[in-house]
Amino acid sequence: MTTRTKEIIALVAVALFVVIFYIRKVAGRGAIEFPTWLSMLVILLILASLLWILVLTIRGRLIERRVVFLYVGIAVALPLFMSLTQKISVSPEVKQLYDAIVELPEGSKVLLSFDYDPPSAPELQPMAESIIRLCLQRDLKLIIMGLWPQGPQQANLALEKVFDDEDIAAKNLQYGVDYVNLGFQSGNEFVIQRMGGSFQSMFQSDYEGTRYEDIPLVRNVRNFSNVDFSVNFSAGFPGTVEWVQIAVDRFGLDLGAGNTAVQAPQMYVYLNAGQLNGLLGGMSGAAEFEDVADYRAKGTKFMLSQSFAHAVAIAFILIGNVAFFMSGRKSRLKGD
Amino acid sequence: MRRQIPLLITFVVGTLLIVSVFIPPFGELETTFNIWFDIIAVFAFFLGGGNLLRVHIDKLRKKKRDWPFSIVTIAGFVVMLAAGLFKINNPGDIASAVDAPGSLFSDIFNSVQYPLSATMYSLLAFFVASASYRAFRAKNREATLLLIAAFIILLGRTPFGVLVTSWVPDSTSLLQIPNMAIWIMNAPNLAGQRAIIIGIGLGVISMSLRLILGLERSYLGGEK
Amino acid sequence: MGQPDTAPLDTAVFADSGAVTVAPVESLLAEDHKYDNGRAVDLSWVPSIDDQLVDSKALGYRVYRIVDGGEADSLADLPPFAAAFTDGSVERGHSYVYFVSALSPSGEFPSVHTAPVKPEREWINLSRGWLFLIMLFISAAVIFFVETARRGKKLFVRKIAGLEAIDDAVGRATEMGRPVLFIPGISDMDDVETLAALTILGRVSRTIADYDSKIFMPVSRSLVMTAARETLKASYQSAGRPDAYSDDMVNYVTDEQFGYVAAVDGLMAREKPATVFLLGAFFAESLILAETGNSVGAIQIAGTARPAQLPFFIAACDFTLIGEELFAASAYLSGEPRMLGSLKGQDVGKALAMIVILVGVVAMTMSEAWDVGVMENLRAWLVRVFSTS
Amino acid sequence: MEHFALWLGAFLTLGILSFLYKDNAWYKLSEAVFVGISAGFWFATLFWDNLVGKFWDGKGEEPMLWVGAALGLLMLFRLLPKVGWLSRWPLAFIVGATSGLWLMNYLASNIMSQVQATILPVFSSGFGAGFDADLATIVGNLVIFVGTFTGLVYFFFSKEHKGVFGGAARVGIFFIMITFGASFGYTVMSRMSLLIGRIDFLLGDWLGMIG
Repeated sequence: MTTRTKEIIALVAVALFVVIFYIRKVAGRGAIEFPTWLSMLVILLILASLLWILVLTIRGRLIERRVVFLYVGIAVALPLFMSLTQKISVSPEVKQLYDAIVELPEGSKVLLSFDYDPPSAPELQPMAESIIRLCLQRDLKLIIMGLWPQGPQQANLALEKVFDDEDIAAKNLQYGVDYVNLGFQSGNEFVIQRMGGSFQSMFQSDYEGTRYEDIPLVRNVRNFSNVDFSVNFSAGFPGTVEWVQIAVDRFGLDLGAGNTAVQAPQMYVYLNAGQLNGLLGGMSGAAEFEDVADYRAKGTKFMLSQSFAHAVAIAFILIGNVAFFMSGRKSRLKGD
Repeated sequence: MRRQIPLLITFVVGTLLIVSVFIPPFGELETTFNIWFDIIAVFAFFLGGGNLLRVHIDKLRKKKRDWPFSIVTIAGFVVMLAAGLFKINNPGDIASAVDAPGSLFSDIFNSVQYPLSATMYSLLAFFVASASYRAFRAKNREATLLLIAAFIILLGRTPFGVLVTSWVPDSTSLLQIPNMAIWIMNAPNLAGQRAIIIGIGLGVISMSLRLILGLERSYLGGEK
Repeated sequence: MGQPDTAPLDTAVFADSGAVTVAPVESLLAEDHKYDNGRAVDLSWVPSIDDQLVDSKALGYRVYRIVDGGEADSLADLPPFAAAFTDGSVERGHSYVYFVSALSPSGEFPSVHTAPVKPEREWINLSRGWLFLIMLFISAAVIFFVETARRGKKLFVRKIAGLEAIDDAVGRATEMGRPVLFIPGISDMDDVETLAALTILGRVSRTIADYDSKIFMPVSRSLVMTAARETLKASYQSAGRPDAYSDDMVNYVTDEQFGYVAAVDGLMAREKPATVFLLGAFFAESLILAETGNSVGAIQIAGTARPAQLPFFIAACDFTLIGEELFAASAYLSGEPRMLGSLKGQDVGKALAMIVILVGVVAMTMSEAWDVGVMENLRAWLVRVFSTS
Repeated sequence: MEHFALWLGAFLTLGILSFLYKDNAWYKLSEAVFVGISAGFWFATLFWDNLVGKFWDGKGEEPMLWVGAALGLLMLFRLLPKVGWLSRWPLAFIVGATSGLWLMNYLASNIMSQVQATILPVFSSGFGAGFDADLATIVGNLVIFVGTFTGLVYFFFSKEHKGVFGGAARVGIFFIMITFGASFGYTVMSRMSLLIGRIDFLLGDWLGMIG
């Protein structure tokens, strides 16, 4: 069989898979959930194939990168069908952020800056949702903005989601009075700089086009000194670093942050120096926050799949190294 | 002259911005200059966007390799540009935000650009695994330290780590992996970060001075 | 710590027990904020004596402002124990009067009004004196060594492995007849890392022009495209081969981070460059680019000042410039004495940082552990000198 | 319309994923769509936010904005061979502004703040003196001090890494490696989350297999 034929067969198989399951969905059938025995079997199979990869690698053959890719795809996808529970331990920086929020008096103004775009949403969206939920539950006022063009849109998605909750919906919160979305402003860190003088100079109107001075919630908010706390959801530049360097260092803003896991390690410097008041890092930060706020949502749901993915990454490092030592450190492994 | 004036501009602007930190009435220079930058960047896009179109039209005309895809790129660019500049289908009128919900612009963004962007980003998961398998080897002492730290953090931030060492008594709780992970983040990691960050700060100062003083001037092009 | 502590303002329980009177704040003082452009007024006061840790009657404070004798406007609500506030929304040429109300469940208890304050502009920010001196010191060190080198004194700079490898890497591309790919990060010209990348491009492209290798450079910002073209043109001219230069070497792709990555990945797979430079500001795309480059068998030299991306470059690239080395690279590569001098100046800054850390740590340890007064003063002084606010 | 958007999203998602197998026509198509659409997206966004929002709407109040616009126009002089060199002025301006701005920002945030934060006590008498930090804090402080100090030694350019100095530099690089390891460990988690998001889209939103 030529490669070409194999490729065509694979493509047809994928197409068939899609058609079958799409029809199933259209027919109104719900989600698939594995029974426990199947979950166990899948876990066993994944472990067994890891062992097989280990053996192959020790024999001096690096498996092809495409096999690694396929393996990762499977290990991430299958756990989404399982339902096992797991224990979560809450890190101090997560608790710190939670405490900072719950210690705010009712009616305090919280500034939320959405500095990320959809690609980072799997990590940051669950955080944003639980922080918004917590703030609204505690009757804090939300001022939302974004330094990334698509940030405010993400904020609206999160708000929609939170408003689906009965207890939040029951509060009958009013736009412009209890929360406001000022929208995106380009200019990166310099937006923060100018907000130090006046919010209005950067946001003449909100996302919906209402003039700043006509919005009851922010009418009297001149600059950072009128904000009680702020949280920045950040996926890179401009983000937490700029908020710390300008808003915290120059204007004394009280800032907590939600970061992608990749960014979070850099923030410990600021956390440690007291420039940051609390930090959520990555999906586990989100899950921990959900745990401490006692509201299980998306972050917790994805944790199992994520744990699997981590196990796989760890396993690959281990396999690589075991093979490296067993085959003698000097003979270098070849492969693509 | 053609080189002197730009060098002078760089020198004056750079010095002004440094001095503005110490002179309150100049404090807003930074803001002004940043707005100027944003405006210049838009004008520059006429060059960039024009170049993009030129390259693909050229490909099309000369029927270079993969030329049919150039049609797609040009079409995508023109459609998105039109949707954005003329605010096609935007609720309200020309005064609404360019990406207002319901507009063609935001629809294309959500159904085309977003999935593409998110998927490209997610390729990282695969590459992390292949790099883990192939490249993260304890080849020497440095690499071994890197690996050990990575391992502890990885374990410590996941439920495994909690399970593995949950038997360790609380009196020596630092030996529990999650606590070890936190300690690594807060102590050795912090130290390494600080050294790097301070170094970067000095590197930036020195390079900025070279630029401001005109020692480094390659970006200004040749004499002609 | 399951349940959150109830925040003071939530305690509506007092409302049942009839009117609650709270003493107003005392010694309210409003002063022009020092060293600004006349944009802020500082308030300070002694909290109400009824503002207590246990059984407090005060719920917090509300700051009011009267502009030019008009109506009183509420500015901000502050939590209990607040004793200061900075009004950052004033303008020169107006006069401001303030008062602060202590809040109780049954109402507000205003203080006396302050004397009118007129915010003033200062021309020099004396509070940043130390910042100025440190800036001056480091800059002077850099300039001093640049001058020393210019006058012909030989200065030693240690070898940096990643930079030593550049010639070979470019040479390899020539031998294999395959192109060099140069990615200057994905930030615009307002990021110093991009500037660093372009200064390095200036040196590397000299080598490329000398070897007659092919270079292509997809970029994600229009301004970077323009600057990179100028840089390349200059290099080809100074290498004496201006005709070999063409604008087509540098092309703008898209500003979108991953759109750009998608295009560069495709290019790598199709053109199979022999050498890849990844220098500048990189974010999440670092590993996607580096792994793809690795899979097509390119020699890769990477460098960035983003600590989070460095481990990926170290794993997937042959040489990696770490943080400061990225900014030092162009000076190092130029081999010009003046440029090398600037690296020496940087080292003076490093020495300063190290000395301050050492002295500070000793002082703090002695004052904390053995209560040595002098040391405490020394520590406090150092902390003040190095504070940025 | 919603079905169409879903299928389009899935089609493009799979197109990008197919690159993992190898470069192919499906990927090239997705890439071409991506580049065209996103370039248009950014130009339209910059046009409205910067050119209209910042310049056109603000020029009345702040006449200085005209200088920015003039610099921008000079940029376009590149298209005219005779006066193309004028386009170096805006470049020179940008380089000057970026250098000056970041010089001060990095000095304050990267150097001064970090040096100040490293002034920590590394020993406790343990008795009296009002100092009751536990051993872990003290050890942590010591590690931070040694790591930062030796890390800086590593970056020294003026001295060969030999002898005591070389030893210190080596300790420094150890700390830097631990930092990289920590970043890596943290990052792996993040990267996997992204893939989970995409798989959730394909198997959940599109095919309805997961809830």
